[in-house]
Amino acid sequence: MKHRIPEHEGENAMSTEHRVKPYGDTMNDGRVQVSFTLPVPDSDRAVEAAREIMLSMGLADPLIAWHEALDEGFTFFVAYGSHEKGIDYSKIKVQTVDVHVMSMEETDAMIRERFGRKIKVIGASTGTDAHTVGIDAIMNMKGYAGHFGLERYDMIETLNLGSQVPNEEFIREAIAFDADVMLVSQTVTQKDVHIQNVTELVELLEAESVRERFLLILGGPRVTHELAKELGCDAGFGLGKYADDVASYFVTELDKRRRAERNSTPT
Amino acid sequence: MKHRIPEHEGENAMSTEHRVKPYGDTMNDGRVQVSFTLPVPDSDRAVEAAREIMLSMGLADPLIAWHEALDEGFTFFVAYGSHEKGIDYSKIKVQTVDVHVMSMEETDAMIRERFGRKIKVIGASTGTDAHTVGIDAIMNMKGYAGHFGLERYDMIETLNLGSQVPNEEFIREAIAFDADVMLVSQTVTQKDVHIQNVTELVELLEAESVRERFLLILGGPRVTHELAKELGCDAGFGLGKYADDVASYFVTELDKRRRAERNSTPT
Amino acid sequence: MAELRIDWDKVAKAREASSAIADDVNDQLGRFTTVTVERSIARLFGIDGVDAFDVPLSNVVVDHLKDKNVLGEGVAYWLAQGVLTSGLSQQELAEGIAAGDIDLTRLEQADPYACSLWAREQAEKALDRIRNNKRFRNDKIEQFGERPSPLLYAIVATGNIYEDIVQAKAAARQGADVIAVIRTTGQSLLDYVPYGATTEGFGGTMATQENFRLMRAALDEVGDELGRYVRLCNYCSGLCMPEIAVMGAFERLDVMLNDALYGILFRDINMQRTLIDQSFSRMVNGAAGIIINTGEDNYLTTADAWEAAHTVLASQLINEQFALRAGMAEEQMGLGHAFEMNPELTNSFVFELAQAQMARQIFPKAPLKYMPPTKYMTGNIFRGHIQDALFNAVTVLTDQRFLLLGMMTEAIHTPHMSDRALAIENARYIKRAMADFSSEIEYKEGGLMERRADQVLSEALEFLENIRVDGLFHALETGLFAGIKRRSTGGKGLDGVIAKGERYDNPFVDLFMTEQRGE
Amino acid sequence: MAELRIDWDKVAKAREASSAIADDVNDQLGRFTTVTVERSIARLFGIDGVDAFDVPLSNVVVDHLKDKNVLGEGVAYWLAQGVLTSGLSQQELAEGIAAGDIDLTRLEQADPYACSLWAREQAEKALDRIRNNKRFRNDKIEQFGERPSPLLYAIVATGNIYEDIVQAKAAARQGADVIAVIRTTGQSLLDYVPYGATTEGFGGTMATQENFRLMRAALDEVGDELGRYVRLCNYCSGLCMPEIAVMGAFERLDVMLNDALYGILFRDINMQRTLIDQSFSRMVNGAAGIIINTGEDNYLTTADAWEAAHTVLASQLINEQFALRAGMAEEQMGLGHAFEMNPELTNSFVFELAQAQMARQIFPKAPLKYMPPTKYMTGNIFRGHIQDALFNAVTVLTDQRFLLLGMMTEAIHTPHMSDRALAIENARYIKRAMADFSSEIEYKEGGLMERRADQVLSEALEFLENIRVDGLFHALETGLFAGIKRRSTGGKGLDGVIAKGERYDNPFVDLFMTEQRGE
Ligand code: B12
Ligand code: B12
Ligand SMILES: Cc1ncc(COP(=O)(O)O)c(C=O)c1O
Ligand SMILES: Cc1ncc(COP(=O)(O)O)c(C=O)c1O
Repeated sequence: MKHRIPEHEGENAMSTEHRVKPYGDTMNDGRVQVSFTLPVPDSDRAVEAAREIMLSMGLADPLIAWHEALDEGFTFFVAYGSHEKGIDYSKIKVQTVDVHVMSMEETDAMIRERFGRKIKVIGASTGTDAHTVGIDAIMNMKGYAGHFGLERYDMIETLNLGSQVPNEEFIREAIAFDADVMLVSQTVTQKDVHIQNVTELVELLEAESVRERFLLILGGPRVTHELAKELGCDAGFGLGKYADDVASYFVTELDKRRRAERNSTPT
Repeated sequence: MKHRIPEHEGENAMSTEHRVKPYGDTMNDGRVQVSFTLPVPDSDRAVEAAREIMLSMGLADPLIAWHEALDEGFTFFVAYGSHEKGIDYSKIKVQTVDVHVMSMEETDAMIRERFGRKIKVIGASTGTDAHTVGIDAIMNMKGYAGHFGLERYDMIETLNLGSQVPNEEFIREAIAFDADVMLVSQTVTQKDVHIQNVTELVELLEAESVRERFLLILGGPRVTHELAKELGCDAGFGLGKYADDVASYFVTELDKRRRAERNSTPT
Repeated sequence: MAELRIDWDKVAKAREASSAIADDVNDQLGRFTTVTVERSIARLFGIDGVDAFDVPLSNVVVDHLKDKNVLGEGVAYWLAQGVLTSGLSQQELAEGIAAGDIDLTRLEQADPYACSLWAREQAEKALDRIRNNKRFRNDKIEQFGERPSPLLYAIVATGNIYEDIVQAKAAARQGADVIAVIRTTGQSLLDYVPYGATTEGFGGTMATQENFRLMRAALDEVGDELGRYVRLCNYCSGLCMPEIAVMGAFERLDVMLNDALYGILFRDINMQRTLIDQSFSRMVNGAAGIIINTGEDNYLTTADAWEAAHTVLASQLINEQFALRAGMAEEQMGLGHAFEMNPELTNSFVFELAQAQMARQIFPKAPLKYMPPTKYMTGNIFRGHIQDALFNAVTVLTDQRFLLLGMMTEAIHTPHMSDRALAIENARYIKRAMADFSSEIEYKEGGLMERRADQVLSEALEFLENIRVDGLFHALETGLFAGIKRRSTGGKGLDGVIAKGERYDNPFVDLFMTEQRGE
Repeated sequence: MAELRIDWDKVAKAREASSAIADDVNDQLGRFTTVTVERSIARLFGIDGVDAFDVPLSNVVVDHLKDKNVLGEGVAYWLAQGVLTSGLSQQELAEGIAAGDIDLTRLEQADPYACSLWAREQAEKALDRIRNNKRFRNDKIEQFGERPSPLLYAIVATGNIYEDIVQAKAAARQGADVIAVIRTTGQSLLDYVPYGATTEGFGGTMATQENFRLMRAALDEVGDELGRYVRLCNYCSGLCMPEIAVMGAFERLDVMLNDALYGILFRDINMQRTLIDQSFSRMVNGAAGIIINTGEDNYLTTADAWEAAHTVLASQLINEQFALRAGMAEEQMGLGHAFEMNPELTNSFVFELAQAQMARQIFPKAPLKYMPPTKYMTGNIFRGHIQDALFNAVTVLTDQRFLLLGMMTEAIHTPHMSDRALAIENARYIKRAMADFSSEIEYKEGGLMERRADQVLSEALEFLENIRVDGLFHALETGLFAGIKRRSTGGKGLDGVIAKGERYDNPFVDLFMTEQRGE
């Protein structure tokens, strides 16, 4: 059934419009499953309100498959509807860290060759965040999911400050360690605490005029490259990214900067 | 926390705008859970496409919590987002069968008093539909979920034709039985087969000029009163409706028609 | 596997009663054939295609003979006459009849003995074709290795064979072992089998030979890719039961829904018609190495699973006896049962486990088919997913052969691709997590479970002994199964039941019975 | 309930080692008190409120004494001096200190014996207040009847106490038996307890006495409506462990997270500090009839559940010994453990069952708290719901007391109202469906399950015997628990550890120890 799968499914943007709709059991049926709670009592009127919510999302033929009182004034719904408009897949552009991912050996070799010294990387789970598994996954010797951590790289020197590190302390330690790269991990995102946290870090770095001294890299389960850039970091890594991804990125980027600097230095 | 629950939660429409948003764990956070499949290969681009789908539904802060290949060219997503707009609850009007639901005894008494004869009800699961549990729930002696069926009513005479009854046959039998009420049950809705089926039934009734002779009532798990009216029936009953609901409706409605007729007959 | 103590005496008695019931039916119906049995013979003889009005040529031939009132001698006899007399092939004859050029009854000149030799020879060819399929299947299974129990059985039901194929391949890649193409509503009441690839069905897809072929090819392709043999299932049921068996034998289906009573009860097909049809269809399925799946689960969609559990067991025993009489090996009897108790019931899991375990032990060689919850599924897909998980747990604990995947959207729509993927994931997780659980436990002697199993068994025995007294027809007439009453001369298709004539000959009966014994 | 055969000899030896470990710690730390223990005493004496900078008056008093370098004699002594000498109430004294008007050390005139009599008398009053709460709870439970196991334990975590109340009441109505108000990130590292109702927290809500009171009132209200007593839980953990115990005793909390090692390992709180604090906090909890919940589940969020299972058991045994030394009854020791094995593991369910059953039998009287899967939960909420269902099944089969409800959205966000409702529904369904399952089965002698349990037990024994040799401090320094190394003089809060002076007096120790024995 190859011919029914949208063509041009490659990763590159393309010029002709190519609409993609959700798929239930037939191409372009647009079926989407939705569940939500409304703060109104369970009743015919609540069901109608749920239908309206579906319609307001552009979901045609809304079917309220289930409704149930969660409490006096709250009703839970399970619904299905059809996203008839779809989106233009040809227009989708992804902001990803665009770098060739190298093996540990390749990265070490590149550092040896291009820098002739160890790259220094400092990491922490900052603010009130006490989750360390993520930053450990990146930094610890044993790594995660079969990807060795940065500690195991011959040409990388690391310092992992652990969790709940205040931003001020993190910056102080980074300067003391003379780090090339700062790794920040953020897991708790409730009430956007991670955004506040990272914004504060960037502001502090700028206030102390040391922002340019470091590559600042953010990571965590809810982090995207796009978000990290928005917050003023150099790059962001989310779920499914490991030490090799981030090492490849920072070595390549540091090298780029090194060369740019050399070129701009008057000969 | 009564004050945080929207006021005017009664069933009556009201004049002032009153926006209601989905509720996750905080009033007006708008949180909605969504899942869908896109017919594109699992990739960063697919995830971005999923985000766009969320945004196109008016869901802010889309979070793609899960993505997984279902097959080469199909990716499944679980996502959360915020329906920030909400809907105006004061505008919600429900098309429901608006009738006082009576007990079996009350209904029987009303028939005795107003009609002085038994009401005749014929029912069937029509077309290719072989589901009988729904129509049986309404008609059979024992009823369903603690609500007795029409057979048990002293003043109702029933004829249940069972399932897979062709529309022609159903009409023929209704005329022969001299029914007051026709009950149609439709369960299979794939490819809108129930819509085709009921539309055909109404057209046939009209073609034979007998549409006005019967109260035509539609029922089934995916039936709403609104849909039934659209299709040209007099009323529609869905999940959670039982013999007492439908009996109360048709007795009240037949009585109304009887009186209207009497009034329009020249004295 | 942990086992229950069962009163084997009661089991033996229940089997005895069932045996008597089946004998009685076969005695009464042995004198008849049906239009679809005859059409199957035509199909086995290689008659294929449709006429200008899309009527299958097998129908054309059989209707022709029926119109002439000579169908009682059987299609085999008349085609032999035609071929031997005219020198045309049977296909050419059929086309001639369709065109109105040929009247078979006018060609009756050959010696009946020659006819039967010819028929036998043609039958051998058909058997060869079927054997090739069987061999191909066995080779593939040997090559890739047999799949462990439970086989994950996924349904596709888009109504469009091409869309079905997309879904089926995805399901296979996700881990499904068996793909069942659900049949469109209403096909079971057609007295012919539609022709060609189809794309419009409601709640399922037409069962046509071309659709079988397309899906078979797709599954072979994906099976080779995955290094396992993916089984294909369809519905050998309704007014064309034996014809579908033939189509399945020709297109190498592996599993067929096929029940002795289902059509009578749930499709109001005449009981004589169905009971004759099931017998021949099972000979075909048996010879083709196809596993049948019976439909006892259906009782529990209308009746209550607690109250009516014994009717499931009784029906399994009756199905077993009919299958045995059609020559079928126990290893091909995928008797059905279902997880349909009200989830509000205290100990529902414990009782389901008891019943499933009982079935497993009473039919130790049968590749039982266990059906997921449907009746108590609701629009609450999250709860539904858990109901399915408990069903999966019982399946794994009691070592059922076919695990029909429960869908969390059961009460909403025919499965979306993602519903199926999540269902497969559910089953695989439970299977892995509980891999050796049942060999880690023993069931308490005289506990709730054993008492429940014994209760069901005792009630089934009593039920069967009652049926034995007045016969199965009477039982069906008085509504003993699923509370549904059917008259023995009522229902659809009685006019397709034909008394056999003197020269009646069905060469496949002997052939397939022997073939099955040879297995 | 089906049981495993367990080598009770090993259990006895492991208990012996744990006992020696706890004795050794208590010997070393008996000479010290801490700032928060002293603040608890101030609170027990009725000191309440905050100063102009929102600093709690208990902190003001203790800091005052610490600044003067006389905290070693204890708050009880100094307040007695103040009251007896000045004639002011202790609250007035505290306010005076806050205002800078009073210097307690200048008031040292009363006879130490009179001081201790006064302190004793004040302590009795506090105990009366606590007893009233205990009585109220017992009466309610008697009135409504005790809830059957497992208690469904739901968390609320909105960050806003008022929103928490909405969620908590909804959860109670849906069937939750215990409501735990998750604490905001970071509060455990504050060396004071914030004051008043709060509406801003991240991942949880501030633990304040007013928040306790608000939630308690809400749960009493909904409990009366429902005809059952709804329990309230919070975190007696972090730098203010004993103060929170006092707040809980005053506001009638029923359950408190309280672990001897958690703060050391997971919050880098100094080990001496935490070990002193846990001792007094447990006396308070014990006297108040509060069930503690220990935090062994946390080990498995970083370490592997298969590899590190023995550290859970070892930690439970150590927690048990510390609790015993604080006078606590086994019936109040809600030792923790968790369902955290990789769902990809074959027989994960079987092994989880073995471990949970083992814990149940080794601590037969303890109301064990069983934690749901968290580590292997993903954004696939459908699969997550099934993981939680298997967890619920193990909980029911092994008769755990507290079933901490697993949320299908565990990997995504703190629970939505509907997540919790679905989780409760999941647990209730499994509980109903499997009600008597565990009394219907027996576990195989020498099977996978018994071998697994024995392996964990043996490893725990060896582990504890190793710790016994060099002491608990050394074990923590070398990273034996959760692979985390802590220096005995490192971490937060060491400066709050104070050597007791000659006249040091804590009148509550005797009182609470006696009260607990009286139970
Ligand atoms: C383990 C865990 C804990 C452990 C943490 C132990 C420890 N030492 O880390 C304990 C039990 C202590 C804990 C406590 C809490 N937790 Co917690 N916890 C989890 C849990 C179960 C798993 C997280 C995890 O380890 N994932 C595995 C790692 C490998 O994944 P990861 O962090 O995403 O890292 C990967 C990538 O993101 C990336 N990455 C991560 N960081 C970085 C950094 C850089 C530079 C780069 C390049 C890449 C990178 O690389 C990694 C490998 O691919 C999750 C639920 C879940 N299943 O996800 C909840 C969860 C994260 N916790 C949560 C909460 C709320 C808490 C508490 C605040 C609850 C409370 N009030 O008590 C507390 C307090 C913690 C605090 N003050 O911050 C919430 C967060 C909700 C939200 N979105 O805001 C979650 C989602 C649970 C929930 N549903 O409520 N938790
Ligand atoms: C039982 C059942 C069967 C039984 C039916 C037995 C029988 N005698 O009815 C059997 C096994 C035969 C069956 C077969 C099929 N089924 Co079926 N079946 C179900 C099942 C499990 C339950 C339906 C039911 O009985 N509900 C209980 C009754 C009481 O509810 P109800 O019908 O909604 O009735 C209530 C109200 O709607 C209302 N009502 C109903 N009718 C009327 C009429 C009037 C006038 C009024 C006033 C009220 C009223 O009152 C009732 C009480 O409140 C559902 C799944 C599910 N859990 O819902 C699938 C389901 C309905 N079946 C389905 C399908 C596709 C089929 C098949 C077509 C599959 C196939 N291709 O083989 C076949 C063929 C049937 C055919 N030709 O139509 C689909 C329909 C999908 C869709 N939306 O199109 C479902 C949803 C399953 C699925 N997910 O695929 N099925
Ligand atoms: C044995 C059997 N045949 C057939 C069917 C399908 O029904 P239909 O008659 O609509 O093809 C079923 C349904 O589950 C069944 O169990
Ligand atoms: C014993 C114990 N205390 C406290 C907590 C909460 O952590 P925090 O220190 O952030 O309050 C936990 C977490 O699960 C715990 O198990």
